[in-house]
Amino acid sequence: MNKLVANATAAITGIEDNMTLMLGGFGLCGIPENCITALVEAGVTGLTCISNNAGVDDFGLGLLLQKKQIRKMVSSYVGENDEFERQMLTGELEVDLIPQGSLAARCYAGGAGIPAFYTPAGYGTEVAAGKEVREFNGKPHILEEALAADFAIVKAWKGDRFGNLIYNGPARNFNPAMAMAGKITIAEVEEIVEPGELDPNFIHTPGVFVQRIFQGSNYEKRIEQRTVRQRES
Amino acid sequence: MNKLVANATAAITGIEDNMTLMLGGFGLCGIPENCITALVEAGVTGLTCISNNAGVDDFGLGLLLQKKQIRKMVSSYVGENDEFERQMLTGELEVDLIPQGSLAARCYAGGAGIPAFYTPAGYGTEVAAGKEVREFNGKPHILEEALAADFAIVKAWKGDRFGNLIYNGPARNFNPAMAMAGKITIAEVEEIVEPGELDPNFIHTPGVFVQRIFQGSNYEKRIEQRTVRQRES
Amino acid sequence: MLDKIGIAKRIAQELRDGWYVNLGIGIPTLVANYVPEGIKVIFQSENGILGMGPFPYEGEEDADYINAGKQTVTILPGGSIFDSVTSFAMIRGQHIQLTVLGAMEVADNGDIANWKIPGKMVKGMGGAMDLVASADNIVVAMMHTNKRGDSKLLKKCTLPLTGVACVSRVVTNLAVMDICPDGFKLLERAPGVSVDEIKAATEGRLMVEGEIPEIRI
Amino acid sequence: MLDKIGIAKRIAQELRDGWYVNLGIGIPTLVANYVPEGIKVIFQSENGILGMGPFPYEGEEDADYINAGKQTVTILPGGSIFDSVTSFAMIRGQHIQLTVLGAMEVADNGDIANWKIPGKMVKGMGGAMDLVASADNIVVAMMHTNKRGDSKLLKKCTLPLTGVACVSRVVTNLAVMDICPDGFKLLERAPGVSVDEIKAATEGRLMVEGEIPEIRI
Repeated sequence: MNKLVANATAAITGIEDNMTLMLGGFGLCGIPENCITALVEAGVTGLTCISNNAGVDDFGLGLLLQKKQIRKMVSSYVGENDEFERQMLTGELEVDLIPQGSLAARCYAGGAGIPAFYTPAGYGTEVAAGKEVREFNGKPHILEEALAADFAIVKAWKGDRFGNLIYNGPARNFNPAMAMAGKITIAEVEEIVEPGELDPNFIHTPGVFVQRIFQGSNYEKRIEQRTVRQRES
Repeated sequence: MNKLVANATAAITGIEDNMTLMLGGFGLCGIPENCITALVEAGVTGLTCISNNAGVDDFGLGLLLQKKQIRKMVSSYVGENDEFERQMLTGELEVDLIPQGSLAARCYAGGAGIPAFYTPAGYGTEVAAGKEVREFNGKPHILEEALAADFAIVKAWKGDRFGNLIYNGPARNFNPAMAMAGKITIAEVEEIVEPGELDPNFIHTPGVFVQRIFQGSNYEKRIEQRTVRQRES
Repeated sequence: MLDKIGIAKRIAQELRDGWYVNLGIGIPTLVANYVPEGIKVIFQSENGILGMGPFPYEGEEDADYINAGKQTVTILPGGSIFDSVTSFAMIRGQHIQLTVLGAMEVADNGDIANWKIPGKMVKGMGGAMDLVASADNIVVAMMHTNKRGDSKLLKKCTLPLTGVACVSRVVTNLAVMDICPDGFKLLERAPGVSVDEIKAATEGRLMVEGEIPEIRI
Repeated sequence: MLDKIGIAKRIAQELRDGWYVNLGIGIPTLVANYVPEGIKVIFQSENGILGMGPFPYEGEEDADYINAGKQTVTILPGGSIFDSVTSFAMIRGQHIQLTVLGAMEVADNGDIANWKIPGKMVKGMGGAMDLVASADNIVVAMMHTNKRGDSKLLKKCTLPLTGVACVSRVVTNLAVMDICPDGFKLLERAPGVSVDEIKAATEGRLMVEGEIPEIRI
């Protein structure tokens, strides 16, 4: 039982053209920086990327967009990215927009063996087009199906070679649900620790969901909106 | 913002005859001992209790069964209880048996605003009677609906007056899902700590799900199957 | 007439002690600055925070600690962090007592449009559709009219909807209105604004009953 | 003929390095004692444990640390604790590579009955229905016949079903069999047991092809 691999290049072995990937993160927070770089280097194309956002022009998934490696984005919000806008308007890039809560729940459902569920989100909007509508407790809901991915790529704070993960702060976001949903799940972490160092009672992602893990390097952790207050003196 | 109440008697205020309760725990592990005792003292009857198990004759929910306070049990496994068996065979007690995973997921769904979901569990068995069957990915699933409760009563290890909770070991079990699903959720804890003492990054049940909390006392924490090994000497 | 801060201050009067509150981007974010004295509310950020605090002191920013607007933030004592699934379980499960968000249009039946303008770059709905579909108590913060002076309070939304019959109350630069079976019900008018001015700026049905008090902020 | 320990030892040969394994109550629990040398498997207990270890030393029992059989247990380094929802997400989501459980009856199409006997006190299905409905790889540990000598490997189950067409392999005191489109396929026979004895004890369709080796444990 050793899921440890050397680096991002080793971790992404088997990711091929036209596959579907899930990538954790919210904005630029909690994104698998090392694996994104390795995917750029590997040059795989035609990817479908399920990710809440699409990065910015020169960071995060924006790096894959620049190289036109992404055929389709499945996201809830894709602003802050000119190249994205350009490719979408020219039709080079297909975009499937999903309400954020439904996106999270559909990833989770994919990992949890729940093929479909009803949610009120999106009822009466274009999101409901073509979807079954059913009333529960007098309120209309729409049927949403689970999402699946060939590979899920998540970023955690610490992890061990059994694949157990903990996340730091809101960098957790979509990572735990996506970790559950990948046929193969790759975790990059800031620090690899020995099995037993993580308290079993406080593990965010149990190792069963993770197939490969490595310690990343050179995390930039870019901040999109640096907002601060002044110290009262 | 102060959800702290004095004790179990104060915590169960408003629980009336014929209400539906969810009670956390697996076997006798992680059950709300103090609140069960208070319910016995309060003498409320006609209760529907959603709980994975039904206690033993003289502990846990068995105490409520002895006093005939329970009209219906919704559980996955109800062995180890002679009084339960007697009441069930005479028809005094109604029993709804639900696969354990579906029970957990239905409680969670109730708390998460998911009115219904599809699961493969129980397809082709009597559990599926009267339920919609639908194929997803070539496999039949049945539609299960969310469970709701007037009150959820959970047992945690530590908590603060904002209602944040952490559990100890597998005493966690059904407690987090049920905490989400109560119209009013009562948490009894072994230790009340100050807000901020629990690391925000490692809270099992965020306070938003809890309306009342108190520090319990005299926990017996009975063990059903004391299994040990001998030290090699 | 209220400015953006005035709108935020008026909405802050809706807050009640012990409430969990989700504030959208824009004017709603400002509401956090005007919580009434003696009241404690807990702010939720849908990327996974309860107990969101102020911006960090300069030099203490942490890239892992951002809010749903991608701004660096802090967590208050008693706060908690959770994943996106749990965050929207809170929202969908109606555990949040107040949701404040902006809108491009609101219809007099409570429909809201705030995510998409046909022909323009669509950035996505983010968490807005989940919020409006589930929240019990939705207050919209918006300007009463657009830059051309056209009403944004309509009989029927012209833009693609975010949610249906979901808005409880609207606070604009001109007025406070509830959504009722018969349309917008005028509750309060902005200082110096007449009922006739509000009528003129409202395309949807507007019910005016009795004396309409001025907003006090 | 195998005894219960023999059945457990044979099933232990199914284990592969790195597998996550859920063991039911009874004979399946014994499998944990015979994990082959050089192989590391992680045991899941559906009440919320990965990395379940041996029973605690006397005096170190902790009421909060029990397994699905309500026995006091320990957690190994690298293990983790989670709630019931997550536990069954693992099971339903097919993250567990091997499930071993007991049965009252198995049919030659893979149906299994192991939770209810009409007329007797029904204790409930616990997690068995979730396990059998989702697991890819289900090995059943059971006696080939009941106390009266009647076969428990049937054309069709007579008891209420736990799951439909789900069993992969059956290991009994007499034989190892796979479930195939044409029924039970005999793979191995217990030491000292003839193919004819197995045929006589099997009511369901039994396929016997070529030489049938003896079980080695």
